[in-house]
Amino acid sequence: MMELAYLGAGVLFIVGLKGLTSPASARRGNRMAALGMLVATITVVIEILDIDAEAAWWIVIAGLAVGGVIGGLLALRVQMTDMPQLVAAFNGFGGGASALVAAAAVVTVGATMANETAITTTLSLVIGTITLTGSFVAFAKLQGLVSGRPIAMPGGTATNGVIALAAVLACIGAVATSNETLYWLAAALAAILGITAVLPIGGADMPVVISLLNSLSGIAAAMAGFVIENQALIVGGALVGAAGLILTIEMSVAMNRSLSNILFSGFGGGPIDEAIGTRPVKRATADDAAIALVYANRVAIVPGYGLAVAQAQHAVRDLAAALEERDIEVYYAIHPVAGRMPGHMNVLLAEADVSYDLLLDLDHSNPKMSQTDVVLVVGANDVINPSAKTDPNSPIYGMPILDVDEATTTIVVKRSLAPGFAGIDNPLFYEEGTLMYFADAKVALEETLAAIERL
Amino acid sequence: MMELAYLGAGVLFIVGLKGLTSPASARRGNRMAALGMLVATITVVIEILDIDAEAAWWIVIAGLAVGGVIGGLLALRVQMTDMPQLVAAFNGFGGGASALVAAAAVVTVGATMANETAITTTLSLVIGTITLTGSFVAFAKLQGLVSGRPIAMPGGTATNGVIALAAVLACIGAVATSNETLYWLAAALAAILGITAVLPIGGADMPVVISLLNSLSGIAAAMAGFVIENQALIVGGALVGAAGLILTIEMSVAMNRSLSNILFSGFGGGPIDEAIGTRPVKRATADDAAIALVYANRVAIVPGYGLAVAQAQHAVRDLAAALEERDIEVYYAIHPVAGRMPGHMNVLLAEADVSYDLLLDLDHSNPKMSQTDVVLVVGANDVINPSAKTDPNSPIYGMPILDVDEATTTIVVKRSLAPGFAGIDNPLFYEEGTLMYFADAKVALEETLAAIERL
Amino acid sequence: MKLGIRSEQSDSETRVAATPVTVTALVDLGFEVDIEAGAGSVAGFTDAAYASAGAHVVPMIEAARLDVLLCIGPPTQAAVATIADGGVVVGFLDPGANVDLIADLGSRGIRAVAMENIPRSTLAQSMDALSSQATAAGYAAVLLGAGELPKFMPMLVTAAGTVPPAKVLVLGVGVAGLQAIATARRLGAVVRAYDIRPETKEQVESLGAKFVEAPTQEMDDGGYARAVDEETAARQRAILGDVVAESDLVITTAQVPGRQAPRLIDRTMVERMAPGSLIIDMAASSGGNVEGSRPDETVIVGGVRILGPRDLAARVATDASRMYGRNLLEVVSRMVVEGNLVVDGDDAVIGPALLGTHATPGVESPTDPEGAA
Amino acid sequence: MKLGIRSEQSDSETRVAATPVTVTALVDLGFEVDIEAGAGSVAGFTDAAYASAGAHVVPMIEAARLDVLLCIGPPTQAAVATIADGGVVVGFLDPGANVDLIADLGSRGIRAVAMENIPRSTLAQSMDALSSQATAAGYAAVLLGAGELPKFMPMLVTAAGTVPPAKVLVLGVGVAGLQAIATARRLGAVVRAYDIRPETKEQVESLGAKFVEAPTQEMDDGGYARAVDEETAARQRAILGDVVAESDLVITTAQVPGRQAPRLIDRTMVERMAPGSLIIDMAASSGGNVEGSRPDETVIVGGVRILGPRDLAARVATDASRMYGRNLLEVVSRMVVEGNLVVDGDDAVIGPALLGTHATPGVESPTDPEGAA
Amino acid sequence: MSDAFINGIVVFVLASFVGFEVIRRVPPTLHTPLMSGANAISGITIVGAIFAATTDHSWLAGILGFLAVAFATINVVGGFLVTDRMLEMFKKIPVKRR
Amino acid sequence: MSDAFINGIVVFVLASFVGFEVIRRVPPTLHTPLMSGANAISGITIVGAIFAATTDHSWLAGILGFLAVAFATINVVGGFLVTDRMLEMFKKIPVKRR
Ligand SMILES: NC(=O)c1ccc[n+]([C@@H]2O[C@H](COP(=O)([O-])OP(=O)(O)OC[C@H]3O[C@@H](n4cnc5c(N)ncnc54)[C@H](OP(=O)(O)O)[C@@H]3O)[C@@H](O)[C@H]2O)c1
Ligand SMILES: NC(=O)c1ccc[n+]([C@@H]2O[C@H](COP(=O)([O-])OP(=O)(O)OC[C@H]3O[C@@H](n4cnc5c(N)ncnc54)[C@H](OP(=O)(O)O)[C@@H]3O)[C@@H](O)[C@H]2O)c1
Ligand SMILES: NC(=O)c1ccc[n+]([C@@H]2O[C@H](COP(=O)([O-])OP(=O)(O)OC[C@H]3O[C@@H](n4cnc5c(N)ncnc54)[C@H](O)[C@@H]3O)[C@@H](O)[C@H]2O)c1
Ligand SMILES: NC(=O)c1ccc[n+]([C@@H]2O[C@H](COP(=O)([O-])OP(=O)(O)OC[C@H]3O[C@@H](n4cnc5c(N)ncnc54)[C@H](O)[C@@H]3O)[C@@H](O)[C@H]2O)c1
Repeated sequence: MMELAYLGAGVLFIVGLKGLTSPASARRGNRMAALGMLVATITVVIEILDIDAEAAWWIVIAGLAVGGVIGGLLALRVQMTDMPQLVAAFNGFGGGASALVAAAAVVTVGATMANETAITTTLSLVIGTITLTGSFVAFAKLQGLVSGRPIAMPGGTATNGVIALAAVLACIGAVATSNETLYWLAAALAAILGITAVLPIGGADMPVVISLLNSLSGIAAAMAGFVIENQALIVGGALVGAAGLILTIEMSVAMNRSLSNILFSGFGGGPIDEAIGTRPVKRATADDAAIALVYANRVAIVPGYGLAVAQAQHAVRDLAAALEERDIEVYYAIHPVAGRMPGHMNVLLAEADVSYDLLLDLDHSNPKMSQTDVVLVVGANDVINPSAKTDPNSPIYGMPILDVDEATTTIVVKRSLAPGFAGIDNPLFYEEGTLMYFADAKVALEETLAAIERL
Repeated sequence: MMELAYLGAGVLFIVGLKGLTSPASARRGNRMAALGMLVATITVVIEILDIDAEAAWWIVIAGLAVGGVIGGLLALRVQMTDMPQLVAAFNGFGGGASALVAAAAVVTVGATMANETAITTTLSLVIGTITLTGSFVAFAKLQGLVSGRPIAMPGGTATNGVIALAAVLACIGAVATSNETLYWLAAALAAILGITAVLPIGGADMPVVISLLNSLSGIAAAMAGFVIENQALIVGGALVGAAGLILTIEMSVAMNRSLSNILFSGFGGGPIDEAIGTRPVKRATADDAAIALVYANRVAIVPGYGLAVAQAQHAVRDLAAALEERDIEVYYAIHPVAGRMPGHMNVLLAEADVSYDLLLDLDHSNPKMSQTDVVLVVGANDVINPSAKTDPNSPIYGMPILDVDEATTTIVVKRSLAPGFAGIDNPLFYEEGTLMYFADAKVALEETLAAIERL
Repeated sequence: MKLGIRSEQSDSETRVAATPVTVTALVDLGFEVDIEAGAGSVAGFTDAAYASAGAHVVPMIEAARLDVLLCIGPPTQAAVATIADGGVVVGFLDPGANVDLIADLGSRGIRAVAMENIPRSTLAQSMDALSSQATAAGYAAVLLGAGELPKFMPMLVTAAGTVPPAKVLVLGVGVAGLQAIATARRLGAVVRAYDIRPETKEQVESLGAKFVEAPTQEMDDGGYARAVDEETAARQRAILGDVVAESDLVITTAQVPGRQAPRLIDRTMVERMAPGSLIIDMAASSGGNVEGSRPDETVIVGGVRILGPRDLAARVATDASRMYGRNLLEVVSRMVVEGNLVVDGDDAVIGPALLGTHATPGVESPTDPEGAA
Repeated sequence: MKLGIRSEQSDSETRVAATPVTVTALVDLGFEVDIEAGAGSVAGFTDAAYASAGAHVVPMIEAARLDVLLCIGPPTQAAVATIADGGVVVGFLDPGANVDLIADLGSRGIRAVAMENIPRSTLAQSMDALSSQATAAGYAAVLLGAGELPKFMPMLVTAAGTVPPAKVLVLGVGVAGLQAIATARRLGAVVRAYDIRPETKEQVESLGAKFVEAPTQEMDDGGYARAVDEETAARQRAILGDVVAESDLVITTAQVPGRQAPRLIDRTMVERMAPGSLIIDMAASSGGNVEGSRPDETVIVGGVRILGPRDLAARVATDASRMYGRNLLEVVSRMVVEGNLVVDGDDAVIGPALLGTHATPGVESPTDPEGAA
Repeated sequence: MSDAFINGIVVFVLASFVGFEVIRRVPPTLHTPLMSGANAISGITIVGAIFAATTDHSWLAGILGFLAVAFATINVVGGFLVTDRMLEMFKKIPVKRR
Repeated sequence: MSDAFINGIVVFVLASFVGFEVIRRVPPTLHTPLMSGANAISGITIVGAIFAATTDHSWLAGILGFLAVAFATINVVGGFLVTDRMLEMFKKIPVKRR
């Protein structure tokens, strides 16, 4: 019957994980998975209830207490912005635990294991160890303990290849000879590999790496499941292994990178931000824009010449309609000189049948900006350039602008960081609350709409 | 190692089933599943190779030969239009096979079975039998051997409830007492239930019923797997059981019906067709329209007054753009008196920025109709009414119309079968090649676009 | 068979009853076509074009020559003279106002087909010249109004301030009214409209304009509006008053067949409008929808200009002629049976339009003396 | 400080240099505002409105009374007389054509701010009256053209045949040209356009129109077009010839500052157009883009009418006045420092527009004798 | 409960999850082929049928076994073939967006 | 190979399929919480750790066991908590279309 309890835990993991894939159910999903974990833990405790060694009990209790307190404190104390590295650290502990389970098996029954068990033990040990060290390097990079920039390894990928090969040989040896030392050698090589494989990867790519390591820690857990012949571990581990892999691939797709490119090319400059010109900007994808818009209460659309060039008037109207259907207030903030002729935006938006009531000119839109959650700038540039207010040397100093920086988030859709009519750079693009969505305006709006419909 | 071969078969089933969910991979998917079946069959043959009873061998060979020939002939000979009933029949055979496996177990080891095996045996027997009889009733209805109209049962749902209850009691008895007769009683009741449950359901709803019976036959197979302790059956059976259930629900959603409504309300008139007024029409959903459009090479859009009323000009443009992106030729066929004023369609389509080049008047569009795959009629009625050509008594006799019936498929979007300006019925709606999509034009076009993007 | 088109060019008339395209079709039908020189000049159709379409371009059509005369307005004495006895004349004949003319034609055995009496049935749509010319008139009314209005029609947000959109009100939503709504909407104005027939609400909204919720009542069997009793009219004016007052441009098109046009706007309503505003009363010549409007004149009341243009369709002479010519062509085609002219008083379309035979349907037309031209 | 607006109403001038809204703002700036009775009547602004905005409505402004005179065109003798010595006049002064006037003003110490010389910089956009009036003119040109054209602008599929859309060609895609394109597109015409400056291609396309691929060349530093050598001009005409020939309506707006307007269409090109077509030459008064065009006259060449309207902006008097009044208000505001009138020749915006001080920038304006009004 | 039985349950549950997850948003035109293909897969009971036909050698079991094998084979062979025929029409693959 | 091992493989394969199928088209904002939640699930190795800590009573195994339990617990407790915190922001549920 214990097995059925474990199965129940596995089902809760599956349902929980599924819940985590959609905003509406994510929190519930996480809690269901946690419940599954509780079920599994209670079950194992019941299973070992009949063990008489009191020392063993104290070890378990101490482990639970120490781990619980540390994990709990870390989780509750950490700043929102530091969460990614914390996840990395937790992941390292998980991988470490699986490696330790395997190590304990080596220590106790290492010499007598059946071949198949020896294989899974080695896999658990090695994969768990890679996860452990790799995750902590990722943690160190994100936390700033190690430079976020890619750190070139002497010999590069080749060195890692050699280490990996050596580890594989040690594993084969361990399985074949049941020699304990070879197990430890394999573990040591794995530890090094974890470090050397992650160090050359840039900080910006760390989330993808952590996701991959997460998948590995799942596999390690599944292997540990084979070692102790427990299906909860196999189910949970395999689940995370597979889901983590898919997630990793999705994340690299979202960054427009291939996974191998991320892992083996030492890319990715500063943490999170990515530089196009000399200064870093925050980039956004259609999905980022979609999430930001859908969770807003009030959205301002700022059209500019780029909207006209892209002939995106119908696309912008469709996007606005989709937001309005979701009870989000949308208005258009029309700058007096947006475009290239007086009334340029009007003629386009009238063509798209946007109601006049939604068109606010400068005097009416600026007071609303600070109560606006998201400003979606579509191919405008000069008319939202804050240097008109702040830089007396700017050629546009003194021109009234739309104060989009007063809104919570500004998403700017344009194809590049190229300047507009006035030929000057726009400091807004580099500001904290600004997301740059580099694409043709029509394409970007259509893709954002598609992403919204997908949510 | 046999188990791993079965696992391989299971994996092929999974991958094959996944392939079947998308047009591009469906055929490959089906073939992979068939390969899985081959793997499983070869494996079982290898497993029993060491059996020495020659008679048993002949039984197997005879069974395979007879079944293969019958199944093959039926599958290859049947008319495209008769396929649904054939699937029903095949499904019945599958369910029957599972029931027979269980029956064989009852005959041979019935008295000595462990409780758990007894339960699964009963389930396999009963569910398999329901599938068998239910499927053949469905077959008979679709084939016209029995009337497609709902056949009311004396006592209705209540009768079925009583039979079901009796079957359950017989099952419990069988498990509890291991009395062979009770097994056969349960089977007999199940056979009756299969008939009485399906008879009251209308022909139009048969596809949903067959899908549900398909799900049941999967469960029966899985139960049979428990009986003979074979994981290939459990995997394959459970897979089909679950997938079939989801599919059943999807199908009822696509019909805008709830499953329970279909099963328990005796709805659904003639086969496939559904009547709104007195005469039957073929209904289409957004997904049907999407598939038809996406697989076309040339599409004509015929706008009418309903497009104007729904203010669907932007939606139609967006839909056309999505088709053009897929290299489908789209043109608009504008009837001289479409709408309620001269040029009514022009003003709307100009607002939506539809290029004038795509607007063909009567003289230019009619010659193209016969080379057009799909005509999408959006809120037009009188201007496509063939009685203007065929019925000298019609008030519109003599008015030139758009010959949309010359195209392969015509999809008409309007809210109901209500007449247009001229106040007369439109025979086109009841024609063979016409699909009626009942909805507000704007809603329908938007949903069709969404369905296209999903494909 | 001989068919002729005279030049009807005048200050207000710029159209022509046939275009080179319809002439070609008429020739194909078997007609010998005479057209007076310069007949299409203002509408943009040259004599050369007519000639190469197969017409004889003549300085003046000879007397008593024609089997068929196509015209726009009622024919003059001179024009009638060109028709042979027993011939046919087709055009807007305004029979109510031209009793003498009709009698004269009748006395000479000339059959008169009045385009305004062609039924508005589905079948006859291609011959419905009232509709085709009302289309042109509705369009022209808005262009006239927008040109005269000292304001922009669309909204413009500019560095020199925001220009608000013009408010346009269309009263009477028949063919002309609908076209006026569509045209004003194209120009970016905020358009409201009203008609007494309830089904026009949906039609107005189908053009993206707003319907003014004043009283409506069902139409007569012919699909035309009925006259309104005084109480309803008063309620109408009460509700319309406020809407008129805040409009920049008002275009009225309301007509009730065979009666005076309904009075929709009275002087006090006009006086509530802002100076500089504009009213175009398309019904001015049939009594006027607006108090004080006069046909073809501009009346100024408290800074508000009231225009009463006639012949608005003539402002888009080329396309109006194309459509009218096409209408006439369809009518004439219907009267040609196997190369002979047959004016059938029983015909569902021609019958009702045939003057003088209303009471005596079925008068067989004397067979045409000449064969195919 | 005293500021005045005279009535400049004439047959062709319907605008006014201030609106009730700008008068209120001027009063708030500290001006005592005089306005002549009836100054805004044609533009739709009543004397009563001005009065309640805080202006003194006077029959005629007294002589030598004003510190600031706001005008549209160059002031007449009588107008100049109303300005006190050392005062300021702001308006389109056309300095090139009014050397005597400028000298006269200078002799009386009156500072003249020419609106046409306000720089076209980003900063000065709200004072850019050339742009605001060109916007109005471009819009009015299309309405004039559409009203005069005997054809429909949009395409219409009707029971009386399909009406094809009008083909419109816009030559010169500055502010007026862009607005013309937008307006013609709104009406449903098929629009093509051409300008010598290469960046206009994108702008034309951003309005949904087609760019005609004739030769382009880079502009001068001020963002204006440069004159074109004869070889280029010939190539231009060769390519444009075909496009012009098939157009129903051609609107030309090409200007080169300080020079004759470029000749884009010659007589042979006009002759290739279909009779009934129309050309509106918005550059007629500065030499004309079209051979044979004459300011404010209609010239007919082979059935093609060539119009050379001046003062097109005055056709939308209300909104043109609103925008122009707003431009003037912004200029005047810039000259008011702490309640005093300060005409700063060094100012980036006012400086270049201040006549007579170009060569001697930095001339300190004599401090205004009067305090805040 | 026997280990094999419990294992069976685990496998059953997991396979059901796979079945649930694999089917999502199927275009309606594929409903019938999908149903038909899934139906053919449920013919996996052929493995059970062959077992049933061979494990016991009684006369009754023989008949039941023969029928079971024949039925299952009809389902398998007919099912996959007919599905394949239905799917012949899906030859053109729609151009994916961008 | 032992039955248990083979069963393990079957379960592993099926669970992997579930994992692959469950994750499809996740909005990017959920990438981090999902990763974090999945990571917490991989802490299931806590079950193994408890076994490891209790099956053998050697000194070395004890230390390894303790560490394993502690590590796994950190992963489990911290992982679920931090995920929950991240997800606090998803409170408003978008109105679904029609
Ligand atoms: N309204 C008037 O009357 C008038 C007249 C003349 C001049 N101006 C001047 O024009 C400017 C107007 O400001 P604005 O903010 O509207 O325009 P802007 O400052 O010129 O910026 C337009 C931006 O749109 C982007 N863009 C161009 N094509 C695009 C496409 N297909 N998709 C997405 N983005 C595209 C460009 O960036 P990428 O290249 O990176 O995409 C560009 O930076 C002002 O400086 C104003 O003074 C106005
Ligand atoms: N063009 C002209 O100048 C003119 C002038 C006057 C009269 N007419 C006459 O008007 C008719 C025009 O033909 P037509 O085919 O364009 O129109 P129609 O025959 O009047 O049919 C329009 C159809 O649109 C449907 N509809 C209405 N609202 C809709 C919505 N929101 N969404 C979807 N469908 C909607 C209606 O069916 P449901 O109610 O079932 O949705 C109706 O049957 C002709 O009979 C013509 O003679 C034309
Ligand atoms: N069968 C067809 O295909 C076809 C073709 C063209 C027109 N028609 C129909 O013919 C009818 C008349 O069209 P028309 O343009 O010649 O009309 P019209 O010129 O006779 O009248 C114009 C409009 O004025 C309205 N009106 C009359 N009295 C009014 C009042 N007191 N207040 C407000 N509005 C008032 C009428 O309802 C009408 O819409 C319409 O119903 C039209 O749909 C039918
Ligand atoms: N900075 C600003 O915000 C701002 C504001 C308004 C205008 N402007 C710019 O000022 C410039 C002038 O605008 P404008 O409307 O006053 O121009 P304009 O009236 O001087 O000339 C009209 C157009 O004619 C064109 N042209 C001249 N010679 C030509 C030839 N041979 N063939 C074809 N076209 C010819 C010019 O390129 C110009 O576009 C434009 O570049 C405009 O963008 C800038």
